[in-house]
Amino acid sequence: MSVSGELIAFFGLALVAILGGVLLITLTKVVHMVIALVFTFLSIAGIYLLLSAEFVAIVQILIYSGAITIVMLFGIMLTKHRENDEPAKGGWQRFFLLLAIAGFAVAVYLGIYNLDIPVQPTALHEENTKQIGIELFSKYVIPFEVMSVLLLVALVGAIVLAKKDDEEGDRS
Amino acid sequence: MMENAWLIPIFPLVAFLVLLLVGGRLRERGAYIGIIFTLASFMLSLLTLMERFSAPTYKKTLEWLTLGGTQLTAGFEINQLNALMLVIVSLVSLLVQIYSLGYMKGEGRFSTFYAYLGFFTFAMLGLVMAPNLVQLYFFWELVGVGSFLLIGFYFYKQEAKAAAKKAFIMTRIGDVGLLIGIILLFWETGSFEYGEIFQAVQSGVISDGSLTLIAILIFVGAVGKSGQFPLHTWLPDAMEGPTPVSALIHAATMVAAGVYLVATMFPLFLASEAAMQAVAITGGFTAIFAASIASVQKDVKRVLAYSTISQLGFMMLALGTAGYVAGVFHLMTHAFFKALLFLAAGSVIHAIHTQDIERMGGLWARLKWTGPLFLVGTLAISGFPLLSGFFSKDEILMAAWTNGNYFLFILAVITSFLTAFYMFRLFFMIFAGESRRQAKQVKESPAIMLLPMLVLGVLAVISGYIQTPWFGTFLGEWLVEGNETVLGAAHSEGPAWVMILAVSVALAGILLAYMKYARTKLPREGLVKENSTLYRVLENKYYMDEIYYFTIVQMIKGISLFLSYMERFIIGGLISTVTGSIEGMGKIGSKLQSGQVQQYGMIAFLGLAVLLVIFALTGGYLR
Amino acid sequence: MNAYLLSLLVFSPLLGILMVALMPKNEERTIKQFGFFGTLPPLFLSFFLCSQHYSGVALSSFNIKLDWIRFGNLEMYDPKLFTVNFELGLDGLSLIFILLTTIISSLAAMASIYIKQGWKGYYLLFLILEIGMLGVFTAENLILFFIFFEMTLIPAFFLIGRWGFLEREKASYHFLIYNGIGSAILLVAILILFARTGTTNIAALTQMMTMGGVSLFAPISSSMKYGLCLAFVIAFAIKLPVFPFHSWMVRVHAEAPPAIVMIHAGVLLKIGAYGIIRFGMGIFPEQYKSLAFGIVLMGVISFLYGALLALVQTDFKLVLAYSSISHMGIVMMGLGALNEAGLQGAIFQVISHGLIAAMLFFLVGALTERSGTVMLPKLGGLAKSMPVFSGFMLACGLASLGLPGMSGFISEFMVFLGLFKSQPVLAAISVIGLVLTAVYILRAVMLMTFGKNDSLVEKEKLDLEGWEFIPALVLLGLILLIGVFPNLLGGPLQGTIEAMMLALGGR
Amino acid sequence: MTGVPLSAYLVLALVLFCIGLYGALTKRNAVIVLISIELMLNAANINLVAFSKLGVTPSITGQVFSLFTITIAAAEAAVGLAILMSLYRNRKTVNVDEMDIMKH
Repeated sequence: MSVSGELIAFFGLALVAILGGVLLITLTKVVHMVIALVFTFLSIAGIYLLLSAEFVAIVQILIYSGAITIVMLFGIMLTKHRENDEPAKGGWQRFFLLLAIAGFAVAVYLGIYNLDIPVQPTALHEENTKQIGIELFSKYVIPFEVMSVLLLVALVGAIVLAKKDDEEGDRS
Repeated sequence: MMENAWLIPIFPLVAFLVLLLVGGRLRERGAYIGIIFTLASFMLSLLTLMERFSAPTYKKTLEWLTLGGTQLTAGFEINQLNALMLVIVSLVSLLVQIYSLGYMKGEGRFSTFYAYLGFFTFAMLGLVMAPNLVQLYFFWELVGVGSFLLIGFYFYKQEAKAAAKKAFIMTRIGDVGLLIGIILLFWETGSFEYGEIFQAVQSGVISDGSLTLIAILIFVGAVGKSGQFPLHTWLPDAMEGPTPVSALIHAATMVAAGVYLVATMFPLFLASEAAMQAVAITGGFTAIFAASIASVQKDVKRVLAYSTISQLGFMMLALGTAGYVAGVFHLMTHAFFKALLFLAAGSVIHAIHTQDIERMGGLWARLKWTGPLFLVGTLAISGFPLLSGFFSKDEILMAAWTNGNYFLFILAVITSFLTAFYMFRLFFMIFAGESRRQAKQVKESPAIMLLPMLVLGVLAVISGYIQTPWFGTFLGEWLVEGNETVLGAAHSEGPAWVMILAVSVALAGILLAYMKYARTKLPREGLVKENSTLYRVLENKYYMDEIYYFTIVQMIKGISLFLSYMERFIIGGLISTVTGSIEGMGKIGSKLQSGQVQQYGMIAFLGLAVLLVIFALTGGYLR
Repeated sequence: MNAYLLSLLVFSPLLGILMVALMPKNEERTIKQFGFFGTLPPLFLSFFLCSQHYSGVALSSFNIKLDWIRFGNLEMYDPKLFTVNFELGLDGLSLIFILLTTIISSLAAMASIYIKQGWKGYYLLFLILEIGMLGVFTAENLILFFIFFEMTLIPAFFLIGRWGFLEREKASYHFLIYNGIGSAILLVAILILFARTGTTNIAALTQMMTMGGVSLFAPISSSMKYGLCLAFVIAFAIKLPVFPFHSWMVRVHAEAPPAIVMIHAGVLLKIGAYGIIRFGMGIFPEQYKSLAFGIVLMGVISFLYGALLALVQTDFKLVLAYSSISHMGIVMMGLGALNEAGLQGAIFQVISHGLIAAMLFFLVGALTERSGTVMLPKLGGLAKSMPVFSGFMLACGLASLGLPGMSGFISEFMVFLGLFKSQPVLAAISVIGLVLTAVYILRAVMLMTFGKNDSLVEKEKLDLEGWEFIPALVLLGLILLIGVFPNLLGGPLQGTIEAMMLALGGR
Repeated sequence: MTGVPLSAYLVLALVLFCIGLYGALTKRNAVIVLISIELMLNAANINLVAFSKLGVTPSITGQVFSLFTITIAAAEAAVGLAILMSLYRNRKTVNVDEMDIMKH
């Protein structure tokens, strides 16, 4: 396999993404962890670009790197934390979990390894956003609407949950 | 008349039901209902018997129970033996009921008593008329219940309660044997009908072994009902019932049912040499065994009870030595004189309110009617010449002699000696000698009691004359008519000295008793010392009750207790182990519920991973 | 009309349920009346069915079949495949059991007058229980049978647990656990059959199994048939119950309210026998035949074991409980005899014991109401203070020990007749039980009624009175009727028995 | 055309998924747990998008679905954080180990 630009880009992005993940696990300060994950999200957006999904890549950057990360940072700031968050789980439990994850990874990898699908030329990159729009508002219009309801529910729910319980506060 | 013979048992049944329903209101008048219905049944039986003399056997059956391809029937049959038994049973029942009018005076549960008597009479008559073995067994057990009710009539007395229970259970043991016998016979012959069974037996379908087994099993039933050794112990205890009951049940009817059964099944027994031997030996042994006990008992009714056992043994002996006629003949005469003796004993007890013969004596002068009647009965049972017992006993001895069974013959002779001895011992102790109580209080029983005794007394004298070596053997000829080949000769011919021997033995017994108890020439303790081992053994009835108690009863109790402990500890423990372990598992499971979401997730994921790995390694279902 | 008669019968207690449910809960008298009247429609309907049968109407004309549940989409092979229909049916055997159910239910509803509290719930559950029982005996397929079977368990559980004596809760849990295990086994067997054959109709299954076990999908191997047959027999043996599985029933008898024990001993236990006949014997005749020895052995052990234990009990209810075990042993013996006499005897014994046990427990209820105890050492001499009661008690005891003229004799006689043909050795061993039965029944009854009366203070009105005569007389009358004219009961059974015998391969 | 093979994307997704899983199951801070879950969702999204281009029948559907997933993830993050805030107000902690009032 000759080294193409696409391959180099993929490896670079993958490396950054995995690195971000590993940092998430290993860093000790909570804020650092979230920041590390921003890199992962960004590089995943890059991966989407490689897969000719421009619109998804943009959404990824907007929602994950932007919205969710910020929300998480707010969450961290609004709560009190011990400076160093080290896992409290016992060694055995962690060992078993690692073993299980390794087993899971190997099992899935075996499945991936055997996968061999011939690459077909696609037209996904041509007017990607338009294609998505057409699909979304024709074929998937009902899920789309349901999704909007879901968002509304989540919005209302989040507000209700996070609202300060005045009466309870008064009583106590 | 014979078509209507089915009414004979129905009458007492109606009496029973009527008394049960309205008896409480009738009180003493209830007795008349019982007597009237029994009288009707007696008249009808008498007419039936008359008609049977000329007419052939009558049989009528209806379908009763369908069992696959087999139809079991119910119905009735009037043959010679049945007709005779019907008259004996209904007559004795009638007399006993009349007698009870006097004897039971003052008893609060008068109507209940007559209801029970009616039920018993119904069952016994039904038993006698049964044309097949199932029906016979049906009534056989009902007779047992009737006797159970009557023995336990004084339900508040502990002894009566125990006696009733014992009577029922001991006879039940015999009944079970009979039941097995009947069932096996059914599978061998395919029928419960007498006629078909006898045909099958004679055609030799059944192997010798099973024939003997069946005959012996049926005989076990007879042993239970007739109080033969070793199931005899209930009979003396049953004397706890009212005395008229003893006269009815333990003299004339129920105990005779066993003999009747063997007589009915006689062709079956004849076909098996071993079974006949068993019958004869059991009978002979019981006869002498019970007679020996009777010689030392002190309760008047117990003496009579053992005497009954002994006499029934005699009948069995007769049947076992092929003396069909002799057995049935003695059954009849015994019914009369033993009923007489019981009623007379009841009259004595009624007069002086004790049953202990050592506290009696000198009553001859006070009881002007009872005394002679008792004497008649005593003479008859002892085999005193020219009374009924003489002829029938003679017939039995003849039968034993002609059958060639000399050992049994000697046994029978000794028993007749003992019979004469203990009966006269009883007689003399009651009536002779000094009066041991204030004689003025002793009053003769009322006429209503004496009348039945009188009737029985007459019968005890004359009933022997229908079958004598001198005036013809009418009974025997009639009984075996049409069945000569099976039932044997109408009369057993034997050497004349047999009769002389029997008479002299009886007289010797009487004489000995006279010497010892009336004249007191011989010391009363002459033969057997009061406190010698033999005496004690006899007085305690060979310790049979104790032996049963300490072996069988205790064993069963032991097993039951053992099992109930097993139930409680082993099975109960097993169950609590199971429930306990399930509960424990639940507790462990609830410990796992730590509330740690991550732990749950980890465990769930572990499971998934294990599944996946296995899946990957084995290749899964699709490969 | 005929087609819906059976459904009407089964669900007719709903009328009573509705009436009771609409009553306010403290109207004791009215609730009791309505509860009793609720049992009357099924009673009259069953009488009507019976009269129809005797006037010559074929019982199968009452069968009903409605589409109900369909699994999968297999019409192309066979439209009947994997469907569960709502089908009720009737034959001689079920007719007899239905009569038993309706009669005993009505009498037990009458005897429930002794219930002291919670009448509304009691009668509601009671009537639901009756629906369940009627359904069990008419269900034509296994799934429906199972549903009705479970429908009997739950009301019975509450009835025992709420209205029983001191240790009622423990007893009801035992009841539930054992019966739950039984029905779990049953369910597994039913589902295996359904999955393998695609049908649960009893008639279809019977035909399929006896004609060589051909099915569309997976042929059932012979060892699997053995397993299924064994599962059915064990599931119902727990219900019956026989020796190793009996301990729950002892508790229930001792702790449940007497009116419920009337139902329980009178009808519920009989489902076990019915199930063995219908499913064990009916569907798997070949396999059943080879299990027969074990079944007889179980029966003999129960018969003797129950009798021996009844001998030493001091609580009259426990005597009756062990006596039930003993009598159910006779049923097993008859079922294992594999001939007409044995089978017919077993069915007779089921009916006869149903009546006798119901009557005995009715009397127990009446006595408990008066004396507050049925402990034998505390009783005695009842014949003096309660002569009529004692008379019934004695009659019933005698019926229970198999006195001729009563129903118990016919059944015992036939069972032993059958058993001596097929298993003479076991039969010979088991006859000891006949004597033991007499011993323990007389012991118990005489301890109560005979002897001196030093326990009960003589009150004015101790004896049975008024309505209490109705259950006692009806039951005693039926016991005597069957005992004297057994063909009344034997008649409707002939068809069923012949069919069974044919399947079992001759007599 | 020699592009990056499908399996490379899948392996990347697998690795990220495993990291997210590990984080979700071991971290004590509830915020990090939530973020780890987001990572897992992202890994799934990579698969969706990768199959939409390199699958057996390439189509835009995969991308559409990844959009749905992102929406759900966003909603989940919002609600999750709201719960966290509420919990924090009541118990003054965001430590997952201490959130065990539902045990037994």
